[in-house]
Amino acid sequence: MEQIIENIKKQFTLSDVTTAHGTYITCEKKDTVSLLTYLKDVEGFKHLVLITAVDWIEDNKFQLTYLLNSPKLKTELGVRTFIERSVWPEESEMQSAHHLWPAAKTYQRELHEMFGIDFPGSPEINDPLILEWWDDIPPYRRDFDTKKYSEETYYPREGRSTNDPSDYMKDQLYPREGEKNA
Amino acid sequence: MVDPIYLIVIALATAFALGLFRKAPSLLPYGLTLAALAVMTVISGSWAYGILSGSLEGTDIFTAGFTPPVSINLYMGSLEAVLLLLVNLTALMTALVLRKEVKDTSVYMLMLLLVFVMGLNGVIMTRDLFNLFVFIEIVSIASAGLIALRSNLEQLGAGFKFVIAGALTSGFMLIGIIFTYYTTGSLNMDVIASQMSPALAATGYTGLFLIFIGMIMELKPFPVNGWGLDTYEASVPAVSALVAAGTTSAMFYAFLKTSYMSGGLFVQAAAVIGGMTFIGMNVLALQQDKSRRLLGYSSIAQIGLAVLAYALVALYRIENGEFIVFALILTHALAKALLFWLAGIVGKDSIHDWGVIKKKMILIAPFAVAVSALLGLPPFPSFFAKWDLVMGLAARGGMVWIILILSGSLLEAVYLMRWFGNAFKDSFNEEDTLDWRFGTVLPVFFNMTVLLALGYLSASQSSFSMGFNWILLGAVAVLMVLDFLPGIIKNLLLMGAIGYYGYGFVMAAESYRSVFAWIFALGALITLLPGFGVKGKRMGFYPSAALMFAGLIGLIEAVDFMGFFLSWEIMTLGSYFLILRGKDSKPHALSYMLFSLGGAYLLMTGFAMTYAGTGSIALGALVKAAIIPHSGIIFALLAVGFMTKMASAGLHIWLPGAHAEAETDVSPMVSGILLKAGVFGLLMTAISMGEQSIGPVSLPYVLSWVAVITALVANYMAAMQEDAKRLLAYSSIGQMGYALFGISLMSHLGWLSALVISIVHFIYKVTLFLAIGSVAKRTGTRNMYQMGGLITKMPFTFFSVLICIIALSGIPPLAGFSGKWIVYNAVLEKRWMLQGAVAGAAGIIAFLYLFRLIFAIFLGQLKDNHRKVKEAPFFLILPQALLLGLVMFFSFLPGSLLRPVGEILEEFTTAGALEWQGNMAISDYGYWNGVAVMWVFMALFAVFFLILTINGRRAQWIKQFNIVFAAERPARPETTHFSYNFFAPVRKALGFLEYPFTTNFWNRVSDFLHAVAGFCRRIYTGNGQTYLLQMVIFVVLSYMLTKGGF
Amino acid sequence: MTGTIALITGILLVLIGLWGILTNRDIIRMIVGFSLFDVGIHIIMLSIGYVAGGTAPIIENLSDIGKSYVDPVPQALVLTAIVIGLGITAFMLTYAVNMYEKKGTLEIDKFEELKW
Amino acid sequence: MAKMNYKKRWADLEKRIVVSPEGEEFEVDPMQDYFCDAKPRVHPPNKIAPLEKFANWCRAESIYILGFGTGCGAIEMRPLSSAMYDAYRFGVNWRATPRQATVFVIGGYASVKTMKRIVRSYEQMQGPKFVLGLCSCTINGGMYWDSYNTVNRLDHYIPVDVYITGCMPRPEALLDAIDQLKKRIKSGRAEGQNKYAENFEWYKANQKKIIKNWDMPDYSW
Amino acid sequence: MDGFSYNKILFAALTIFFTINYGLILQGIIGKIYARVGRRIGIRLFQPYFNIIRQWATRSAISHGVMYYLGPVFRFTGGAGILIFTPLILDAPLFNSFTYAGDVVLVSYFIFLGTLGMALGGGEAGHPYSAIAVTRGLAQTAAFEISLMLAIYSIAVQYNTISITEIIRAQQGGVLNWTLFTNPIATAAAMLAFLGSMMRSPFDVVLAPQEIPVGPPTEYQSQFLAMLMTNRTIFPVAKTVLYVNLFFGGVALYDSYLLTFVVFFLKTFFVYLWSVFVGVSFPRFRVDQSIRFFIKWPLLIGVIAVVAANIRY
Repeated sequence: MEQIIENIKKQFTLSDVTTAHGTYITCEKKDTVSLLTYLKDVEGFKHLVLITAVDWIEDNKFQLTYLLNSPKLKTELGVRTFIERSVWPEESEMQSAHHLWPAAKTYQRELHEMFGIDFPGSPEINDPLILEWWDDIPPYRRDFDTKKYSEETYYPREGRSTNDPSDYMKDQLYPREGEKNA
Repeated sequence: MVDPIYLIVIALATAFALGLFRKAPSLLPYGLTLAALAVMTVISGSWAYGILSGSLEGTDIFTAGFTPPVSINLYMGSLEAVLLLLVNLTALMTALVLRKEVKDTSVYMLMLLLVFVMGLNGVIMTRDLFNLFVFIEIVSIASAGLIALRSNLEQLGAGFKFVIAGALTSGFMLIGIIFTYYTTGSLNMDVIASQMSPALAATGYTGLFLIFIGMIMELKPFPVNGWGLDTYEASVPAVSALVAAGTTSAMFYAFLKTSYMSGGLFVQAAAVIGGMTFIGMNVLALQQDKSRRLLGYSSIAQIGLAVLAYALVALYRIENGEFIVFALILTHALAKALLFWLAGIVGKDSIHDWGVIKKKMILIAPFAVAVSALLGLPPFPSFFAKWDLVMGLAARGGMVWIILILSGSLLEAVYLMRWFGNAFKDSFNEEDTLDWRFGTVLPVFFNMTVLLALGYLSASQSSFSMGFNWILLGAVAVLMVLDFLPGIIKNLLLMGAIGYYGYGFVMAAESYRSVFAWIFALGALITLLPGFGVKGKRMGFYPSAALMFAGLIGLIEAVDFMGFFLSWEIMTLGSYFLILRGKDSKPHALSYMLFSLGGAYLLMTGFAMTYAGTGSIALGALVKAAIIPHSGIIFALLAVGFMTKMASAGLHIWLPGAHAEAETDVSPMVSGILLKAGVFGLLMTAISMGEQSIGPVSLPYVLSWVAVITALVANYMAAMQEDAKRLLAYSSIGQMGYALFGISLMSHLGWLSALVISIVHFIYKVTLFLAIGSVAKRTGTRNMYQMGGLITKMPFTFFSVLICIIALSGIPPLAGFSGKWIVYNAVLEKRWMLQGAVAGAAGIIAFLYLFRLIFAIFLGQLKDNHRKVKEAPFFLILPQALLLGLVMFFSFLPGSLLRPVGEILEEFTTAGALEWQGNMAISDYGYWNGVAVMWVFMALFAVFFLILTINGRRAQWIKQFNIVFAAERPARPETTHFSYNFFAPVRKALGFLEYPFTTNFWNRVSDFLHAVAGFCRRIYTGNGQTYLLQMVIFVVLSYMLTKGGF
Repeated sequence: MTGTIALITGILLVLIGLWGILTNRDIIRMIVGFSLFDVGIHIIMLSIGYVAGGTAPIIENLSDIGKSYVDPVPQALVLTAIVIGLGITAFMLTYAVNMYEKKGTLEIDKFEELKW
Repeated sequence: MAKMNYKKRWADLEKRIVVSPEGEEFEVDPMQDYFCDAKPRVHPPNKIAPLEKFANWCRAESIYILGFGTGCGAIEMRPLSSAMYDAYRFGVNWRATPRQATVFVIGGYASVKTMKRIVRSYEQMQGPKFVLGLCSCTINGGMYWDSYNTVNRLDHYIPVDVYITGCMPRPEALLDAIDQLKKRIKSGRAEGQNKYAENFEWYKANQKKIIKNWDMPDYSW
Repeated sequence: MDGFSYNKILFAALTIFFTINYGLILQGIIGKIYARVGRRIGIRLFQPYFNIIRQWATRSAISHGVMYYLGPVFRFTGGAGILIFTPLILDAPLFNSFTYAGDVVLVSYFIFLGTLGMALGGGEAGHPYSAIAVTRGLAQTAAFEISLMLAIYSIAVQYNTISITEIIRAQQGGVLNWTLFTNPIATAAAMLAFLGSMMRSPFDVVLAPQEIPVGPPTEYQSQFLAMLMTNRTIFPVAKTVLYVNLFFGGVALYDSYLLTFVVFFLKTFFVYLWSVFVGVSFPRFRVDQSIRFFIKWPLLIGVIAVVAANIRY
């Protein structure tokens, strides 16, 4: 694995390499697809396990993670990249990787639907995948208030107390920052 | 009476007189020529009339006032007169046709024509050997000139080959003449014939042989006739017509004269050469697709047949030989001239381009007449000639020749019918034109009329009395003439005729004939009803239908083999034209015709053998035939012949396509009615001849297995079809398998079942074909998977299909069960349980296709584009309603059908006959009360329906997509209608049944014959020198073979 | 004897003529072969009618009756046959000329437009 | 801008122009032509009380469950047919088609997409029909109480006869619920079908509020 | 072989009523047996009664069309018809109401009326599953029917009759006179065919409860299904009775009515049990497999039976 990372570093600039819970490397947005191609064709990571995204609303970034698997080495490698987080209804953009793995099409459709990240050129990218006729902020963006939405839409029964999810999450995860803000 | 010598004088004088005109053509010389030919025609015509009517006698014409042997003499007798009339008429017509050529070329052509005709006249009349040679040379020079009329490369090459071949032939002949003169001291044929003795024949053998072979080579024997074919192909069609009709007839007559002169010395050789030519040319013609060359092949083959017929007549001393030979040669001349003129009108050489003939639909009629006449179909002279020949041969033990003649005829049918089919069905280029002028068209129709008239005349000339009712054919002729009327009027006329004639006919029919008489007459009326719904003239439909029904009626009325066979052929011909009318029916109509003809020829052979064995051609002779030697073979021949019509396994491949592709109201005719002709014939054979066997093999036993396998495989195939009409067609094969099984049981119950199945099959197959036909018409497709859900759109059609499939599958309350029940009892009586079980399995497989039929079309999902489909038109529903009424009547009172039919059969055998107690039929094994079953069914049905209705009266009526679809909803009717490859699991398990054994077998036969033709015809290299070499070798070989050494 | 010689000559000529027809591809040569073939036949015809020591079959006075004379019929036939042969040969030559004009060759195996 | 084509419809449900075999062009509207759009009717109980009571008794003793796993609770239904619990002895049976089932067990959370299918299946069931709400999710959303995509209370969309709490409830709880349902049926109170028909507009409005692409007829017969 | 009289209508109705009850109880017993094989307690004995009454008492109903409506009627008519055309108990007038209408051929063809009705009704529903199931059913029927037919031919030759009454009569007078013992080969062929006709495992892919829900009647509900269920109670009984009559000596009228019914019950039950026995023991065939099975062994046995009968009698 170290050897592979050395090899990668010869050609690509990696901003971060972490091996805490599996190996994750972070590359630049423009390099991502060529890095994936390199990993698939040269280093033998033939299998795309998944593509997922994290909404770093505070940094105004989306983090994309491509999880790859090499059947030969029996190991996994995560490729991370950060892209600009747009303000809805603007969509963020990322290069599509469907030409490397056909399965990427579905993940990209999901990301488009749930996060509003567009992958120009990916097949059927503009068609709804899971949600039918969704007309709000993409639900996995953290500025979407799911509780409010649920209350407005789904007739909650009385007798439950709740917190605003974004504040609640902020308090839980960034207590000091929250104090500062407060 | 004008002296026949003037025939020659006029021609010669006019020819010389034409020399006075300028080379540039004008109307005057043409008119002069026409006038001369017309005068010659009148002279020969008056002689012919005079001699045939008995007012004149044959006369000798002596030149220069001397008698033979000193002078040359001509003879004018009946045969000469007729042939002269033929030649001169053909020449006159040809001159008419050549009107345009006259403008293009010079006056010399007219001179050549006249000289040519003069030569032909001379050839026919002369009795002097050397004079014959001179006339032959004149003919050959004149025709060589005519051949190269347009002086293009092809004509020049062909003409040169013709000239050198002719020169060689005449050289041989000349040597022969001089040798003969040396041995006999005379040149007069009559004198030589009178002197002829074995001793003289031995000494003068070489001379006589050379004359014989020379004459034979003039007739272009196989395989040394490449030059002849080239001539036919290259020359102007009109000239080819004259050559084919005039030259060959004259030469053939000359051949007869010389053969007569030599006292029949070379009859056997002539038979061999004739037979070889007939078969050889017909085989080689299979690969030919140039129409004029094809006609050449056919001409030569026909002449071969004539030579063969002459030789056989002489060899076997067949009665009425003159009629046989001359009927053949006259038919050939008239038909062939007609076809060549037609080729001139059409102006296309490839037989695939003949579709343009449809620009003038009326031209189809002469074309059909000519082709039928060439094939020896009734009612043309060649039919009677062939019949007499075959009967005579059979009576005198010439079976081999019968096989040869009939197989040759079948081969001829292959290419002629293919050609006709192409012309009738192929599309054509709108820009193509026909040479449609008075001069070109008149001869064609003239010959057609003459052929028809001769056919009528020759019927009385045949040596067999004929029990055929000409009124029927008269009706056909009337309809043909009235073809310009609107279809509805013609339909009324035809129905009126059938109704009027049929009433007496049905009443007059006796015994089991009456059953079929009912089917045919009633069927005709009912299947003609839909015709009222068709707008327009429907040219050709009504004459064809009338022809078919005339044949069917004739079958019932026939009292002897000839009447039967003639009706059989007429029926075949009529149905062929009907089937050919279908949209894509070209190949299927062809295979129908070929199988029918093959079957008919088997019948003919069987009849001939019966005649040979019993000396009678009455249909009753079949009873006597049961005890003569070879009776087993007779039975087998007749059975296979009839089974071809019933489409039993192995002989069925024509049926699915033919029935499926036919028009909506033609399918019920050919399926519901026509097939019964085969049942009728076979039942007649079985009842008359009883159980027969060849060696240790019992024929009915073999038939029973063929029958049940037919039923099984056909039903299986029906279940695998996507095309609804094909499904019904296969179903017909299966049902005919049951009928065959019934007949093969050879017992009262077996025959009863066969008759009952025939009746009910007639009813429900007509209904089904009408119903499915109307669905196909409304939806514009025959593929079942493209239909579906039509029950709401065509409720009546659905109802009639429902009733019919219940009847067809034999489910009890309806009429179909009676057949099944009787078969069961008959099987037990005969103890053929294994066959019975296979038949039963076939019956259950029948459910498969019946369910598919009704489900895929009427149930399931209605398609988008069928949402506005209307119910079938009234005139398609009316016959269905009538027939359904009949089904219901027979279902409520099964005894009303079974009792009279059973009584009919008690005439032949009473063993195992049903006993009736009230409404209960009791057999040796079981019992059945159809009325009780019906009432029980109705009572139960009513009660349960009532219960359901009281209980479920609040039911919400919903639409087609309101189905439970795993919590989803269907997308489109197309994807929701389960119909394509419906019985996939069955196919997976029993797919081996689908292997096209039969189709492959017949395909291989066809491929083999075509390959042989393709290979063998390479002997016609096109090189004149090779042809000469072949001729020399042919002469030498023939000499060695006839003499047995040098 | 004379008759036999004539007969043999005639047969030989016929065979030579046939040989010539069958072995030469040139149309003109074939026609020449035909002429030989024809002449041979004519000689055969004459030889058939020849009577040894016979005179011409012309009866001028009664004394000629009873003399043996050659058969006049073959001679008459030969005259006709010669005429016809001439006609045919002329016809063939016409064809040859025409064919040469159209195709520019006289080889018989070049004229195979029509076959099969 | 957002490029998502959110309001995309299923092309097969759009109106379309077809050509008849005669060449005539006409429009086919699948929603009108292929689906029955009648409203449900109220089916009052039999006026003869003993008969109705007898019928209810039979209905209670013969429970045909629609074998349709809508959520994770469906897994709890399978053991019922095993030898351990053997629900057959209480007259319970499973049918694979709504047409022949009488009891609909909603097995847990119902997302919007599932809800659409639940409504459809429920409407396709015949007769007096009963609904069992299994798990907390059917009651108040359970652990999905604030989800953007899961309904919180089932009885706003279809009438429910018996709720079973728990996450997950054990098969015994389900058996007990069936027992409760039997009692309810026998007492003649389980008229969910008629309630649905009577309050059809209200139910439909609720359903349509969450199912935004309502591409089916109002009542799926 | 009597003619018609009006009390026969009553007899026929009673026959049907009796058979419905008997069929329901039989269903309960069979269900119980199935459960015990699976070590379950199983349904209550009277569960089929609840089911069928519940189904008849359904309040709402839908109809897909005329044929859909008439399908169950055809089906039930077919089932009831077989029942009253077949002698249930020899010489008992009550159970021989319309046996004078026909013989075994009539009965074996009348079966198809029900099949056709079901197929047409299911077909009009427009559901592809119905059609798929019907094709399977017809294909399988075509396969097993041939060996049944051979067996019937064999015993027809043996007894020289195809009248069911006569066949039963010929088997009276002791257990060893049963066709089972006099013609065991034919019985073997017929009993294999019986497996196919009962639509139980391994030949139950026609119904395929989960894959194509319950086969042809997948769209049936309410009273329509109720009618089909009623038919399903009498149809197996009718078929079983036919087999008992042909191969197991039928049921004669004993002096004691009780004994007669006990014999009737035992015979039909054990013949029925044969299919249950096979059904609980074997997994399912695909359709093509079952066709191949039927055209192999049962067919061979049937042919042997016919040939043997032909030689012997």
